[in-house]
Amino acid sequence: MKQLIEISKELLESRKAGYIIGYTEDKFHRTKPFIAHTTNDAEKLTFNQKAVHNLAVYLTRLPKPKEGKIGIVAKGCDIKAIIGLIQENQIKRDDIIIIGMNCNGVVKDINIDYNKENSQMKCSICELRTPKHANYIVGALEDFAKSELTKNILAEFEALSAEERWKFWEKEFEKCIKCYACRQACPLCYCEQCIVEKSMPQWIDSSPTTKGNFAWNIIRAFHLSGRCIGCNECERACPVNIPLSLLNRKMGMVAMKEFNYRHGIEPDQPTLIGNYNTSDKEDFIM
Amino acid sequence: MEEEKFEPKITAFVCNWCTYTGADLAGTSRLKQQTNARLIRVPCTGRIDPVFIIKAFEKGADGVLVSGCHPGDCHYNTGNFHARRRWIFFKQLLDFVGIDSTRLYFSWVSASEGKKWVDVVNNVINSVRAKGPFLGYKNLNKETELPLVNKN
Amino acid sequence: MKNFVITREQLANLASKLLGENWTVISPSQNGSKYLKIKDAKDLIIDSALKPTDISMKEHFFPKSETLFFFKRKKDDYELIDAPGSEAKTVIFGAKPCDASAIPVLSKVFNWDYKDEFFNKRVENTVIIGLACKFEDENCFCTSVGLSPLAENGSDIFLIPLSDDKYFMKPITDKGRDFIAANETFISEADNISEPINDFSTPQKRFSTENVKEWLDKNFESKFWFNAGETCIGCAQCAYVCPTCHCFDIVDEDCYSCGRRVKNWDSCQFELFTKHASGHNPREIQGKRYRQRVSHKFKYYKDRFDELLCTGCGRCTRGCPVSIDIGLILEDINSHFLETINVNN
Amino acid sequence: MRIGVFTCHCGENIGRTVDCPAVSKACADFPGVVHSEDYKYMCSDPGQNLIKQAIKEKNLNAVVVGSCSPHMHEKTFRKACSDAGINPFQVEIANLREHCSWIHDDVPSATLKAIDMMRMMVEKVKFNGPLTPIRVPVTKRALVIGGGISGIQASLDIANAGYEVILVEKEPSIGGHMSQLSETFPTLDCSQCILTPRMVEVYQHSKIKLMSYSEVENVEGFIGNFSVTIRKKARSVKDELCTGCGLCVQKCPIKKVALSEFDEGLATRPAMYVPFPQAVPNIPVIDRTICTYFKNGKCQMCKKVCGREAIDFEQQDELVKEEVGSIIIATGYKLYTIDKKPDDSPIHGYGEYGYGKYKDVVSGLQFERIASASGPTSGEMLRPSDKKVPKKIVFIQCVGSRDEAKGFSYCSKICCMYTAKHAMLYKHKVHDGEAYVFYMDIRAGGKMYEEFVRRAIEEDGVKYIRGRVSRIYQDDGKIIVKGEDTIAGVKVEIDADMAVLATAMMAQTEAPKLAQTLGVPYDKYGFINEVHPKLRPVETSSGGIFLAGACNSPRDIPDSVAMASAAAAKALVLFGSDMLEREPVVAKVNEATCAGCLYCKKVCAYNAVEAKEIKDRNGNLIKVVAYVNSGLCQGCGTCNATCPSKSVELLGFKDDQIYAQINAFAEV
Repeated sequence: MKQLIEISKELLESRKAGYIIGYTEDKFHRTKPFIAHTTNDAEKLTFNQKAVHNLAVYLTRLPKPKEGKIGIVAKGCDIKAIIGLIQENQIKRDDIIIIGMNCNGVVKDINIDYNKENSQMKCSICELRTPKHANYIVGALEDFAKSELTKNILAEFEALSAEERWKFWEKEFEKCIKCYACRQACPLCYCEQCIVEKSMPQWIDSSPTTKGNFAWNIIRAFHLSGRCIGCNECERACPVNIPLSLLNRKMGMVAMKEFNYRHGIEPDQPTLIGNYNTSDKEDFIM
Repeated sequence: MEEEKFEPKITAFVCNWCTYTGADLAGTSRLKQQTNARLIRVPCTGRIDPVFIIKAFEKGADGVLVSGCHPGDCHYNTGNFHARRRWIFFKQLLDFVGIDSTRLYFSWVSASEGKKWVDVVNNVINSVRAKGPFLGYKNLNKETELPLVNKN
Repeated sequence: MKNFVITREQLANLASKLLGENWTVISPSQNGSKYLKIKDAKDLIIDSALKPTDISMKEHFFPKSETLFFFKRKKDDYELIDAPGSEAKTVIFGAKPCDASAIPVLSKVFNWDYKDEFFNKRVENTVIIGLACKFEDENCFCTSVGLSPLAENGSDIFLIPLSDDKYFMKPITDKGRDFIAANETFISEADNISEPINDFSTPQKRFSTENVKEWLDKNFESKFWFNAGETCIGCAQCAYVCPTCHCFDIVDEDCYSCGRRVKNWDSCQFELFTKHASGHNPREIQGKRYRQRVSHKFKYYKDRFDELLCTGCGRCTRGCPVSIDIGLILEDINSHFLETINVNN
Repeated sequence: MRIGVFTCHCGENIGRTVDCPAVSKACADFPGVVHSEDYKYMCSDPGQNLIKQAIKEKNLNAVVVGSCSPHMHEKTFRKACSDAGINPFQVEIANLREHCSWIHDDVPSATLKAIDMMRMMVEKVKFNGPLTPIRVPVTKRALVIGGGISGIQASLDIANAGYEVILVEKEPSIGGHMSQLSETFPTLDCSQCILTPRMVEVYQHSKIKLMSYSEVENVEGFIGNFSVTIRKKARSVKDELCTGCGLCVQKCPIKKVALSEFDEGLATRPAMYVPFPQAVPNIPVIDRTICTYFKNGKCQMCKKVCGREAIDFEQQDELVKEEVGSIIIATGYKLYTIDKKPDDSPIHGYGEYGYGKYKDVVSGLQFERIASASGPTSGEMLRPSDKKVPKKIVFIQCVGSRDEAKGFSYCSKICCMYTAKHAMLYKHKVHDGEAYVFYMDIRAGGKMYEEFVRRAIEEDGVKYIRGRVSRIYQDDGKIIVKGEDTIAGVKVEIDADMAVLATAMMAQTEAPKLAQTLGVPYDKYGFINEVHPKLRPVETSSGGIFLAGACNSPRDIPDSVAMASAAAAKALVLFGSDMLEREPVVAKVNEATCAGCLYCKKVCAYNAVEAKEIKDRNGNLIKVVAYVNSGLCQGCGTCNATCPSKSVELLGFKDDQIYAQINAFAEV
């Protein structure tokens, strides 16, 4: 990680960057997000296969630096979130410095070391191991054990009857405790007032009842339609283990199938929602 | 309660310029239709937010109908194009979570299509009546409902 | 005083008997997610080495959502209707010391200026059978907050595993004694067996809560907080999984003709928690919210109720999506305090 | 909330199938309702008085009327209520007639539905809140784009009414296509003789600011308050100094290089030129692409001979800003490209007609120039190739019109008439000549039009052949026209001296770009759309922007002039009041909660949403939020539905209003 530290030091020393959003390791060898403000902090920066967190979430959460730009350490897949935020006027490309990391896959369960089983599915189909749109590219690409996509969970799930799907989600959503960890962990959930916090009118019941949970999870998935960049942080953050990525991946498929669109690929790409095509399908409209 | 024949409750969100006016035309032409639909007038289908539909189901709708101007006829030029794009996502999302999305209907009815409006409304009412009450959502309500004993 | 012994088998039998008598029987779930109402005694899990469930036991006394009352809309006013409280007799098997001990702590706040009848009713109707703990990971620090794997606080009955699937059964409260008396057929008396605590390692203390509190008393404005809370993304899972966090929000859910007033879990980690109608927010940054969390647990609650609002279960750390470790933060505070001492001398 | 509910029987219309007294009684029990009554005709004066009375006596602050469609009487009841002191937007209508009594037979169920409808409206009105109409000032100046006959007419009408007009023309002179015409149908009076006086009048009019050789660059703002940026192209001549003596034009040595646009390429013009003798303004332009000074710094002849030192080689394009309240689009048409398929256009051209290949195959406008006294042949009928008098001439109609495959599906409307005119003009000048016309149908609707065509056939002996021409080719100096007479059912072949193609009218190439700048819709051909083809033919969907002439669809002179006057009248209506009043049903942003994702901006069809910077008192940027310009907002609410945080809401259809309706619908 020498290179990462050197670059970060230089950026902080020259005040090109006010701070750098990166990863560090604590004394229990947990890899966790870390904000480096000083060159001493920079010494603590690291990157490894447990650097699963999508740090783009901090771009809209942290106060802007007094001086200099925001430096951010990012995997290729995380950069999609950064580009997405640019597409949605949340940040300007010129206000950030992206230190892109060549990525050799990250873990699913952060408490266990990386192995074939404990790896994110997105990694086995990753096209961005070498990041795009980065100011720097750090680290070396190495072969890594990919989890086999033995089965297409999405397809399997859709094979179920509507009845069975309803039962499935009823059971899952019943668990939801409305802690909103999914929202807070999501780099694209940057609203200053989430619709569930709007009480006049209360479109979505704030009570964690199954009904309110249905509304919350459906509308959240809808608001992320054509916007989710598939980092899976929502699912990882969920304390009651609701398989949220199923919903988001389904919406991602729709965006791909119907509109051949993926969010966060190019900064100047017109967003999916907010634009239209006169030939959008309407076979479902009477 | 169970004895009496089931009459579906239908909420219809319609745009002011095409469908609402088309429904007016159905009226002036005295075209008869069933009484189950309740219209909510909005300026444009572009104004219709999927949370309306979710909320309607929560509040006991057995079916929801959304209707507006034909593509290209939108009084506001593009409102219905943006709406249509949202619906493509929303309908498939409901399907995915197992909400019977066949209880959610979409149609284009212009100001001149009074007849079409009547047919659409009757179709929706008939097919929802055939499906029966939307138990899926109604059961969710039990959690938060006033215990029946004190209901009346 | 009398002591008792019960076998694993008898525990199961006891459970199924209670189920037969329409008791609500609760035990940690197979998948370790939460304390679950079981329908069948075979789902009963008694295991000292069990990792603390993802969510604490508190939801069975202080549910995530609870109707306070219903109301019916009249032409010019509302008619209020009491919500049916839970009368069910309840027993919880295999409660971790760090879960059981949270209940008396919570009772303090729920019986402070206002007596929360919902909470009290549930406590009154519930027999908590605690179980000595053999689990330890880097997130645990029960010993640092005055508890231990053998802490009996909050339990009505406490189980300590003996060899060959037997459990040393220790009545703690009168409720516990009555429960044992009512179910003695499953339990054999065991006079003067010495408590087999020897094979329980006690994790070493990581910090002194006295030091922590003293530091907190003086360092409200310390910039320490802004680093401590800097990477917190303000998801409140810590508060929601915590056995002692008890903030709640009260909302009215209105239908046209009737509605209800509901009490829902809430958390000081949300920006909205302290946001004024004016838009002003006294805790405008996450650091201040995180300070609130720590201070409430180790200072305010201590000041008001002479209790710590933490049982060292380590859930908040285990579940934190950005791995913020409250244990480490308390260690830091502790050492900061020691530094200041050294400076002073 | 003190709500009054009024149920109208509409005579028998509602009363027959809805038990109005029962409805009225049920409404009386709704929370918030303090007054409920029913009456035979609520819209009648006594009915309205009932409402006013109740408002005063019961001191109501909101009203729900169960009656006919809001499209019928919403305004009536709003007015009545505001007369009685209630904000007109605290009034809601339940459509008990069109949406209930008229479409149902069964009284009990219709009555239940009526009660539901009333309940939903009572709930809605609780959240309406008072709104005040938006008042915007009107800038009483007009911009007219295009200096053809339409633009000239519109400008004169508005100016003569006493209001300032800015007339923008992209060519060096106004006059447009009409100035190129020889005579005009059906009267055969000389086009320039009737046009040039108008052109001069424009030039001399104290209220008209003429900007020739200029183009509209950008348009901002909204009805009553447009701010327009106009590019004044560099003429290389100081117009304030030039007297139009024309010496520079005479002396310009570069005479034969450029083809004259005005003469449709049948003649040449100098590098320093005025399009035609009667040009207005009569100020020359230097064609910098061919002027030797601009090419290699030599010559400067014009500068030497100009006594007024008006020549300015350094002159640059200049951007002029103008504030106007109304805009009239009169950009006219251009001619269909006959010979080839223009890039990315749907038309395929008629290569087989040999246009561009054979000099003696000419377009309609080219023939106008040949026939024109001011034309290259000074009005003598001479064919371009060898300047001989054509003895046999063939006119072909519908070249590009009514032909989906090779041109446009629409009819260009004027070709039947101008072809008849061409044939006549030819016969009048070449008495022994033969004129043939190939046509599909004769479409001569219009005053004296049919008679005109008959005159061509009967008096001037023009031979009309019903059928299409398949091919034109040259054979020793002859133009051979192969076609078919579909009436006689025989193939025909004419060895003519000349062929004239009645080419279709099409939209100006830049029309779509201009339409986008103005934010008005246009059709697939590039013609700018009217709001309603019958009832609002000169208005665009953007308030304050009107249409005149062929920019909207093919039109002849009388139609264009009429339309221009109509558009002028629309603009004058606007100028009739100092303030504009608009319904306050517009979107409003909650800046406190807006996160500035600007999806609302993306979905707005009216460019009504802008990004707005919020700064602290030291001027540091706090955040960027959306801002809705209520002058531009038309109130569709698409932004409201798109906004994930509901930080922008449509007044009159706010979320809480709709929520209340949904909440109330499912009862009983």
